[in-house]
Amino acid sequence: MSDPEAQLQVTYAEAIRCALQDAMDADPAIVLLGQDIAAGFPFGATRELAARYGAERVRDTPISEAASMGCAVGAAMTGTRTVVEVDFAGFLLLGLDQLVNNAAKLRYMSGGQLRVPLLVRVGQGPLGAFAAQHSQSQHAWLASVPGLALCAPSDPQDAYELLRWGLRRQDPVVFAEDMRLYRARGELVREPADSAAEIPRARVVRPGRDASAVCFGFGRTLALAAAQALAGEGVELEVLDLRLLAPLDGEAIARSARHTGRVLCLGDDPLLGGITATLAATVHEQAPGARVGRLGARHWPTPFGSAEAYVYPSAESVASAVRRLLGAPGEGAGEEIVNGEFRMAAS
Amino acid sequence: MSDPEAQLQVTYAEAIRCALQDAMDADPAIVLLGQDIAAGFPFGATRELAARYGAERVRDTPISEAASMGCAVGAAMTGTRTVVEVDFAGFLLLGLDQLVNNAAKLRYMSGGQLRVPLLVRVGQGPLGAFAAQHSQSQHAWLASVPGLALCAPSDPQDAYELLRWGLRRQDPVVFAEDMRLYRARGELVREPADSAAEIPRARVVRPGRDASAVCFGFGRTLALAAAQALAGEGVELEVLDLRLLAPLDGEAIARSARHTGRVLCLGDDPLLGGITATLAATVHEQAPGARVGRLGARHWPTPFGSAEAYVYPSAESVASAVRRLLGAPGEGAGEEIVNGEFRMAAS
Amino acid sequence: MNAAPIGGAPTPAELYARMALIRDFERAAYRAYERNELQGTIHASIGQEGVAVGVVAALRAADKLLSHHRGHGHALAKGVDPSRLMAELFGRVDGVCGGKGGSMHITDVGCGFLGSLAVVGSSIPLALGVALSAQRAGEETVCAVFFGDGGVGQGVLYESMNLAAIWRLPVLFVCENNAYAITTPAAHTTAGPGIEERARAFGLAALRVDGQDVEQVAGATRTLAAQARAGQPGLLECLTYRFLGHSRSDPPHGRYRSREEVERWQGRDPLAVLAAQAELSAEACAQLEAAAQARVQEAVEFARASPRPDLHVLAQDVWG
Amino acid sequence: MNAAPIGGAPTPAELYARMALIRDFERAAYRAYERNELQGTIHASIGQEGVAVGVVAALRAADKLLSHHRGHGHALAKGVDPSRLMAELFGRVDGVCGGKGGSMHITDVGCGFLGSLAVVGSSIPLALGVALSAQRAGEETVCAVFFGDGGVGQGVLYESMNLAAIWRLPVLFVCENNAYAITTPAAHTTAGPGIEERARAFGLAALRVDGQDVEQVAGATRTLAAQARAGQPGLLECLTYRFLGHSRSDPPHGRYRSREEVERWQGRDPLAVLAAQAELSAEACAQLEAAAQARVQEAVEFARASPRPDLHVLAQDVWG
Ligand SMILES: Cc1ncc(C[n+]2csc(CCOP(=O)(O)OP(=O)(O)O)c2C)c(N)n1
Ligand SMILES: Cc1ncc(C[n+]2csc(CCOP(=O)(O)OP(=O)(O)O)c2C)c(N)n1
Ligand SMILES: [Mg+2]
Ligand SMILES: [Mg+2]
Repeated sequence: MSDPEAQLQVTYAEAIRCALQDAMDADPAIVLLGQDIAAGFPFGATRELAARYGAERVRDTPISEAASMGCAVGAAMTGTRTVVEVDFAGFLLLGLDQLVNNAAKLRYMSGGQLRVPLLVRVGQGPLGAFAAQHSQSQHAWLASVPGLALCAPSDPQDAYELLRWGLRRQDPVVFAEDMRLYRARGELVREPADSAAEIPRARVVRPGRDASAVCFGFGRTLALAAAQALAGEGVELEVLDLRLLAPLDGEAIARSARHTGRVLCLGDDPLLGGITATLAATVHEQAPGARVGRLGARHWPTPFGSAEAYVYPSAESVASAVRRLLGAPGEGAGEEIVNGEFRMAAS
Repeated sequence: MSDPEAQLQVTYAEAIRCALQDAMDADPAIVLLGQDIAAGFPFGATRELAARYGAERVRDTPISEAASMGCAVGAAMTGTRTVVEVDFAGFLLLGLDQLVNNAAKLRYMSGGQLRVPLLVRVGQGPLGAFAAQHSQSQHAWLASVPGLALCAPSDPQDAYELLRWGLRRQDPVVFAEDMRLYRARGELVREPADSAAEIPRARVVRPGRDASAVCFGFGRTLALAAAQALAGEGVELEVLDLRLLAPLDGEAIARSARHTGRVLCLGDDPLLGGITATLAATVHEQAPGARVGRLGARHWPTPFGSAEAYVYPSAESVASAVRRLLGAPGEGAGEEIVNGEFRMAAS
Repeated sequence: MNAAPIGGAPTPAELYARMALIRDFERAAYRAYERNELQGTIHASIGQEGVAVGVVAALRAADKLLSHHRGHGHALAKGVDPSRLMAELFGRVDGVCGGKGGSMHITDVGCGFLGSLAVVGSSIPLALGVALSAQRAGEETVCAVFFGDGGVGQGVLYESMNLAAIWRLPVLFVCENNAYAITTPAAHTTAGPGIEERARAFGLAALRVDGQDVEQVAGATRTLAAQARAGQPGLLECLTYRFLGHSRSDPPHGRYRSREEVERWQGRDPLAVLAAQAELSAEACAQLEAAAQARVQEAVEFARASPRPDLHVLAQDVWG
Repeated sequence: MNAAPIGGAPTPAELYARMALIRDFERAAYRAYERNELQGTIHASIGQEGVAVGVVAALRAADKLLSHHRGHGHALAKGVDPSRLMAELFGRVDGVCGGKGGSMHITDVGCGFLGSLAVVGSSIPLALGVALSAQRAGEETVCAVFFGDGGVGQGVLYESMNLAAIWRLPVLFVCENNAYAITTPAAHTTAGPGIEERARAFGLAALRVDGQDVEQVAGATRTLAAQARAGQPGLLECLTYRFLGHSRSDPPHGRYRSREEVERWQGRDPLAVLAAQAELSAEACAQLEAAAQARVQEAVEFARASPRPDLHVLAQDVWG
């Protein structure tokens, strides 16, 4: 694509905007719904799109999450490919009946007559001192809903590619944007609109031989930082970026697990009921004998202020967790993990 | 308690009614909210309570799940212990913002000033040909919410005891009623109102040496039926009834796993993101070396009619899963599992 | 209240025939239920046929419909094939949804019946999107969505009225007020001057009609549908009554309604009301009823003969 | 519109002092924010002080309050200690919530400020339950809940109005209509004759007042609170304006409001309006403002001096 912006340093939020723009140029059936999206508030992911496509395609809604989501479902099932923006995970709950009971099930219940090409962009994780109602991750919740695909992009290029994929899919996609990444910068190559439609696979974003970090979203940033620190200690951490959580690329997880024999499953929801449990079970089932650890959120509502750092994993806690996985089986608790909660299966 | 009903055969629904009645007799601050609860529609769990306590304490609501749940939260935080009835899991989504963003978080966010003694009774699982919107299980979802306790009673006595416990707790409880059990009968001993308030522990409801079934709700019925069938083959299956999923009794799981070395984790939500993943991870983390299997729901919306039997585990599929766990590690796929989805970690 | 005759539209005999078809279809489904040929639950619309038939009679074939748990009548009125509808209730592979949806989840895209859904209020906002697609495509179609007096309790209804009004969407909200939500009288759960007045407060055009009078329903629908096509969405409240219990688990008359009340309403049977109004002879009516019964009998046999979906069919429509 | 004098209630000087306290508190918080002493975000209520102070002035000490994301003013008006409120904004352990709630989640049970919550509309139904507890206890207290014109988009508001009306709950719904939800004009998202009319359609008593006139707000509140105590819940719509941007991430005047519009409203500053109406001298006003500034300065120092909650405190209030 001979677009001037064809290759440049952009933020995650800008990459999302680029993907929306390229998709909207390619597909006039795409309509965006959300609050203050014409102004691009608060993260800029829709900035300038209203000027470019008009109020007919970039539609500011009232603060009516349920009706907006339901409207998007009805539009999607009648030929209007709809993108709904929900700024924070907590607000998604207001549209969840529409998403789970309708969008995810209509194709199945109608015996395939209805398809619902709806894509829901929703912020996940903490943003930095927004406290409990604005800080939560719902990855396991959403992945467990039959009928939904769940994307969890980890950098600008990944966000662009997954969003373009999601906007070619005929069934509903939840696009989980990690709020800690909105300002993260990276190269962006804008792909032609006619790219393949196969389900994107997980990617090894850093090869390693000693242990694997299975991650997604902001977890990739943490894992790469930890890998760098560990490299200084002679430890080669492989970083597997899942990209999608539903469907889950179990083969890629098993491949990396067999290669390193030590796997850290990294997530942002609590260990009880959270996505790290599914990742760990997948390793145990598909790569028997690997030693597996889970690092996720503390089982707390997110406190206000810098205290939120206790709840979610950090690069330090990822590195510590990997060291624990590398320790001799019998070995004591090892170094304490302050950011997030860690458990290990000392097989 | 010298109540004439002190010990008799009752259904699960009647046991719930007995617990509500004994709790309401003991605690005048308890109020019930729900649709058609005065008439006891549809499962009879509140039948006769309106006649006994009046419309002030047994309050029929409009079909307004969000406002009803919010009303219950506000009442609970100001001294009215509130019980909300939500007949089917699918409807809970309409009240989820209130349950997750408010009820579960208010104590924490207020620094302990507010307590929310709210108990939400919600039907889970399939009921028999009610199709996708009325048939789903949300155990992992609900267990993963910090601030909520999650009960999943398995028979009339258990329902009675857990409900009495939940109605003494100062924080929110989700009481997950397995709809397949409403008509199940069992003995009921009504305990005195002043019973202990400690968190109920898991129970070994059938001892065994060869394998363990870690289960809850209707899963206990399936596991006991499978245990009986397996006993005929000389296999002694231990059945551990978890009773609560949040908090989770990891010690009891580890104890049974160490004892038998073979563990089937049984649930009703999909293997991707579902509760069986957390149960399996718990076994791997706390009882290294055990062989672990997961039997949960197929990753489908629930089809209408008898076809729903393909989605959820049955006594047969539990027995088959246990046989697979007992097979030699190398051994091939073994017998096919039709009801539900099964995966095994052949450690 | 507008009771204009529906010139150009179906004749009284045709309206009677459609109501008779719904009546007999519901009866047959109930009987199949009692014979355990049907699983789960069903919600019959006997007594409310005038609403379904009246609304659809005033709409165009290209217009779209959405409905709720009590949707068989709406589907039949819109033209869903009775045999394939019955097969769906039976959970058979020749059902409109391949037997995967069942009584509470009926869809037949081919005839513009986009779906009946089981979560009260949940189908309402879908109408906005259906209307938005039509508006964008420059089509002149209206999307009508049926819900009950119980649906009036759901906040999403008001969010949806508001959105329809600000976006000038061609939506017709049809409140089928049969006075009860299961056992709960609407009067006990609905504050203020009424549903019609609520709709006006959200910028909709609104009318209240006698739902037992199919021609009155059709007339009011025509008025509101014309406004909706012009960008002024509306709400039609139809006062009606269900002659049977809420569902199989509710005794035919229920404990919450007096025999007098039920009998008073049965005296306002929409078929009888039309026959009297349009002076249809007893013979004519009997013939139309016999034709309906024959069609329904054929539907039941079709359903019985159809197999249940197999594992292969059931595994479809999830991924890929 | 009811502008009865508020005899027996706070004097104009007292009202002025309270508004001045809120004004300076918000300014100080903003400054602390710009110095990076505050984390996350804050929503200042500068320009809207008349609503918070007017409503609370007409309520009783035992009455309860609930609020939303823009709640500092409501908390201060209800009597929350400025030092402990500022410490909460600073995320310190001496904050009203131990530093765990922050600006958008303020609770001070001791003075009847039951909580400001961050999910738009979400605090509204809590008022029903608070009122239900009071009703059951035979107390005569009212629960007032503040929300914005944006909150009017949430269906739960209408569900809540309806429930309050059918259960005759002592609730006062206070819509603080500052004409914008972030960048979105209320006029673009609200269909029909208006919020006051919507409330009536749900069986509430309703009044609309000039929110820049604290005495008018107090008078209307007294009228509606009295009815609420008698079992007739009501809604008060206050027309007001925020003088600053929506939050830290929104420039002081925003791009979506014209300078003229902002300046026109700044000309209706609630402090100036009261001073003129009540003929408060410039000296008197200056003194009251100086006192407020001193109190706020003390609050900032208190907040700065307080430590952050440690791991032990943070782990509390989850289980047990
Ligand atoms: C959100 C939700 N809550 C509760 C139910 C259970 N339920 C099924 S039908 C019904 C009553 C509906 O009454 P109404 O809307 O008046 O329709 P009618 O049955 O009278 O035709 C209820 C409460 C549901 N299906 N969805
Ligand atoms: C359910 C929900 N959706 C969106 C948001 C994001 N948000 C925060 S404040 C706000 C605007 C609220 O406007 P209004 O109710 O008028 O209050 P104001 O900010 O004008 O005081 C929005 C959309 C939210 N907090 N909750
Ligand atoms: Mg009804
Ligand atoms: Mg506003």
